[in-house]
Amino acid sequence: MSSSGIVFSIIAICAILGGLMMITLKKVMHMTVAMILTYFSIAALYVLLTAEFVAVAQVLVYSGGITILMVFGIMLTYHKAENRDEEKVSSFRKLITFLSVATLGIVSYFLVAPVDFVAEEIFVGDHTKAIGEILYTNYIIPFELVSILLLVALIGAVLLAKKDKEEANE
Amino acid sequence: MMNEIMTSQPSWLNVLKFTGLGVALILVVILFVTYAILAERKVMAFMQMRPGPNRIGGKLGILQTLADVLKLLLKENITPKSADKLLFLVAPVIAFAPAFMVMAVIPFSENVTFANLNVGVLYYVGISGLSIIGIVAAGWASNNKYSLLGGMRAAAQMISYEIPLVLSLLGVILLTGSMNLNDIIKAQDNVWYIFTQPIAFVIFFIAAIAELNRGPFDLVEAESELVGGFSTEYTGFRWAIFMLAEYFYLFAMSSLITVLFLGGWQPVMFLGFIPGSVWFALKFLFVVFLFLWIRFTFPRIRADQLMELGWKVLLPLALANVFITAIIKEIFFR
Amino acid sequence: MSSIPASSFLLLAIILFCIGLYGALTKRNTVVVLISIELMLNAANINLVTFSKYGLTPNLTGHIFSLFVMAVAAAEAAVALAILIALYRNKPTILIDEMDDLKH
Amino acid sequence: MIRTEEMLLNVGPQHPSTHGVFRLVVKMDGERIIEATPVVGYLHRGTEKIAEDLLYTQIIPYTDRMDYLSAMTNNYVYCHAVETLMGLEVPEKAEFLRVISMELNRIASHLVWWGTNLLDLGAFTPFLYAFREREMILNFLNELSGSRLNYSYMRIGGVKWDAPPGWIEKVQDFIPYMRKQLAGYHDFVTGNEIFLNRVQGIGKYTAEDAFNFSLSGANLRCTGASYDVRKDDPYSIYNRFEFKIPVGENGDAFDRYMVRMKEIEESINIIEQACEQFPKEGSILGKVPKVIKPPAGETFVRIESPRGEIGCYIKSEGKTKPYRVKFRRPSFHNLQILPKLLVGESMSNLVAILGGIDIVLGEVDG
Repeated sequence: MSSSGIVFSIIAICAILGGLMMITLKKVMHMTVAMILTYFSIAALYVLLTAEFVAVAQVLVYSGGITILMVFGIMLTYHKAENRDEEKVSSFRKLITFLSVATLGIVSYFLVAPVDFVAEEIFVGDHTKAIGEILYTNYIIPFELVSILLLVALIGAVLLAKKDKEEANE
Repeated sequence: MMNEIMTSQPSWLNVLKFTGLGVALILVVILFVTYAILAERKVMAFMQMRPGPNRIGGKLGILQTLADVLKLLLKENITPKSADKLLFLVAPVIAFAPAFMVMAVIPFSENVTFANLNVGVLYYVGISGLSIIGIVAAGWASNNKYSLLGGMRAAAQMISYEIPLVLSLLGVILLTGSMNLNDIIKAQDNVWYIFTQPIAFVIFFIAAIAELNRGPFDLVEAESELVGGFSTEYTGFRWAIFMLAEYFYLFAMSSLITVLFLGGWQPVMFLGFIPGSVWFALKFLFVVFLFLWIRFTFPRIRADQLMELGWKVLLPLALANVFITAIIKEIFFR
Repeated sequence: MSSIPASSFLLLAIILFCIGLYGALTKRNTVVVLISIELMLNAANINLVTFSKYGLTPNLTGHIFSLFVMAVAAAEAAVALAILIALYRNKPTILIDEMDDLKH
Repeated sequence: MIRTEEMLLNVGPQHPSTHGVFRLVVKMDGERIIEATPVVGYLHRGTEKIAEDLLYTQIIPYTDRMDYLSAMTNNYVYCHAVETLMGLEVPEKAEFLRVISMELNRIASHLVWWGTNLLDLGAFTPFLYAFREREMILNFLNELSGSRLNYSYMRIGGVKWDAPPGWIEKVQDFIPYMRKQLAGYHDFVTGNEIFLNRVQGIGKYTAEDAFNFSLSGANLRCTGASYDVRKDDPYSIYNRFEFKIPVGENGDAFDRYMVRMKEIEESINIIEQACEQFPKEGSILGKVPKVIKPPAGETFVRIESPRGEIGCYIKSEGKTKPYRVKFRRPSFHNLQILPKLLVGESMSNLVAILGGIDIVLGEVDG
């Protein structure tokens, strides 16, 4: 096994471990911390796929995102018995869900297993620059649309979360 | 270096080589941290007209920090009874690990760069944001109300300051046309970015102080308000790890400012015969001194004012800076 | 580099996607459900990036699409959290199956 | 604002910013304070009760320990009360020494307040600057009374010691130095943008509120009400000196800060005049009987301490021990407005407001 193979195995194990911990742990805070492992492993995976910019963007977006989720987890569940939510989901439902998800996984495995493309050096040089150039030429319209989407989401989120008038008067 | 690891065959020699380099860097940084703490105390003492540490290691207190570290190592590691034990243990690690990871991309001289990433700047910003998770986790896991408030403040502060920080960098990146830190230094051959991007420098510096959680933005610890903030319940070496992370970031952030705005290892004109690493060290120490100076001069800002400053002043300024830089570059430097 | 087969990346993506799906279906805490959905999107991203290096016509489009996915995920999370706050104000719960009232 | 769970936070009795063992139970929603309840009494020593079982002269050291930052004024108010009760005449020289020492003490007290208040606001350095000047004043008072903090310098009918040779000259030399340093303080702190943001508009109340809560000292004068016992009900020899009563306008923490800073200036003016007029000759103790036994009756006197109007009530039944001693302790009264000020403020403002009120726990708890 080459060194990249070893690195891949470690990363994959970390990612899966984080995911499994996310499902099994009880407290929201623990889950979010477990997810850091997964998100970070995925970023490492991108580096392995020579997608440094995507990897860094992943870390940048999710380090902020996780922090926010943590804050929400604390704000909305602090002091409450967090494992209350586990009891109510019946183990039957869990089993059914697990079986169907597992089936999906196995089916897709057989779809994916024969895939055997060869990795090619898609671009020699500065990936980041190339991504920027493509974004501003071929994909300029989707790019602008995404920025509008983000702006709309921002405004919408602010409006939704804003204090109600009567509540402010209270 | 990154690609070297990827392509090289796995061998014990390689493992040794890379581990050795990592250990060497960590030793250099720890040496810096030891003396940064001493320097901080000495500078503070000088500004406050007192002698400062002067008992251990002669009149200058050269061994003071070592003694302090020894003391912290010998102290009991107390875990509060109602704390979340696992997260309480893990949080210092989450806070510390990124502090060391960011060192990898910083070019300390012409030849010494550990990873010549083409997204160096973004790498730094992204990774350093991870530390906040450790701080929030520590605040929550301590099960102390002051810690919790400190952790929440950390999250709010990070969100308000990350954005102006990144946006102020855009001006520099625009002028360089690269996010590679080595390229950024090379682009400052003639004139440093502090002169061509003064607004970006000011925004970056303010946001950097907030990012470092140092005075006047040390709301996360705010000992007069929140006792010790997120680290209230931490003792002994776990607390030391948090402090270590803080000073690692001081090192990294000062290096980054040196690289981005002060020309890194580029010499001042006519003085090219002095090696680049010396220039880097000089500029770097100046930036560290600035951080210390500001810390001892200003009172602490209030949490809501801090966010107001971040969102209402720094963010629009940073956006305007990007806009103006883009226009100027388009017109004059095409 | 080429020693890792493309299928191993895809397999990892499948596993993560399944974990995310399972979490989204069984968890009741809205914050956790959100995390699970993000995990599924991430799994899709792995595929996109993988195929931009492997495949018949490898190019940077995969990178670009994964960036778009991230932006959309961020927007989604922001709106979801805002809705969560709005709901929480009416009814102090973050359990997703207790939020089934159309009107408070 | 999301209605998250309210949090009950005990600020103190061990907290860096409560200036002693003061406890504040605050109910918080996030960082916003919904309700604040001060809990006092951790430092209660029963001074007034103890005084009932002591000879009149023995009570003086107990008054030092009340407001330990300005022991001179405490000494004075007690001695003044006994003197009024007995109708004693105090020699001029003693009065001059009393005024100089009290005003020096006022400056020292305000310097401690200045340093600690800024320490609360997160500025560490001013604290050490303030203590440099305070150290000099403490040295003066040490030379005068033999003690640095709990002076017990005043005696019924006069003072304990005469000024040592050259002492008045040393104090006179100190005056220009202190003026220079004060200007430096203003350069260093008062114009600082962050500082202004932290204190302007914080903890605001009107003169009416202040009167209703019976606030006094800088806490009252910051609202614009000009009331100072030294002017309005002159005691000792204050009517011989020219000084102004600084007042504020808005009644916020910044005005309290400015009023105190200006008071330091006025104290310097008083000391300057007192040193010039200082009589070279004369006794320092009036004609005091060997056994102090005030005639039956009661009296109440009040003076201006650094923290406000400090009063002393004594009821005598003609014995060697008082029947009842009661102090009106300004810190205790000033503290009463705190719960009203804190509602709706953040944790950061809590320390700014508490620091701005300038309480001394020894005095609050008696």
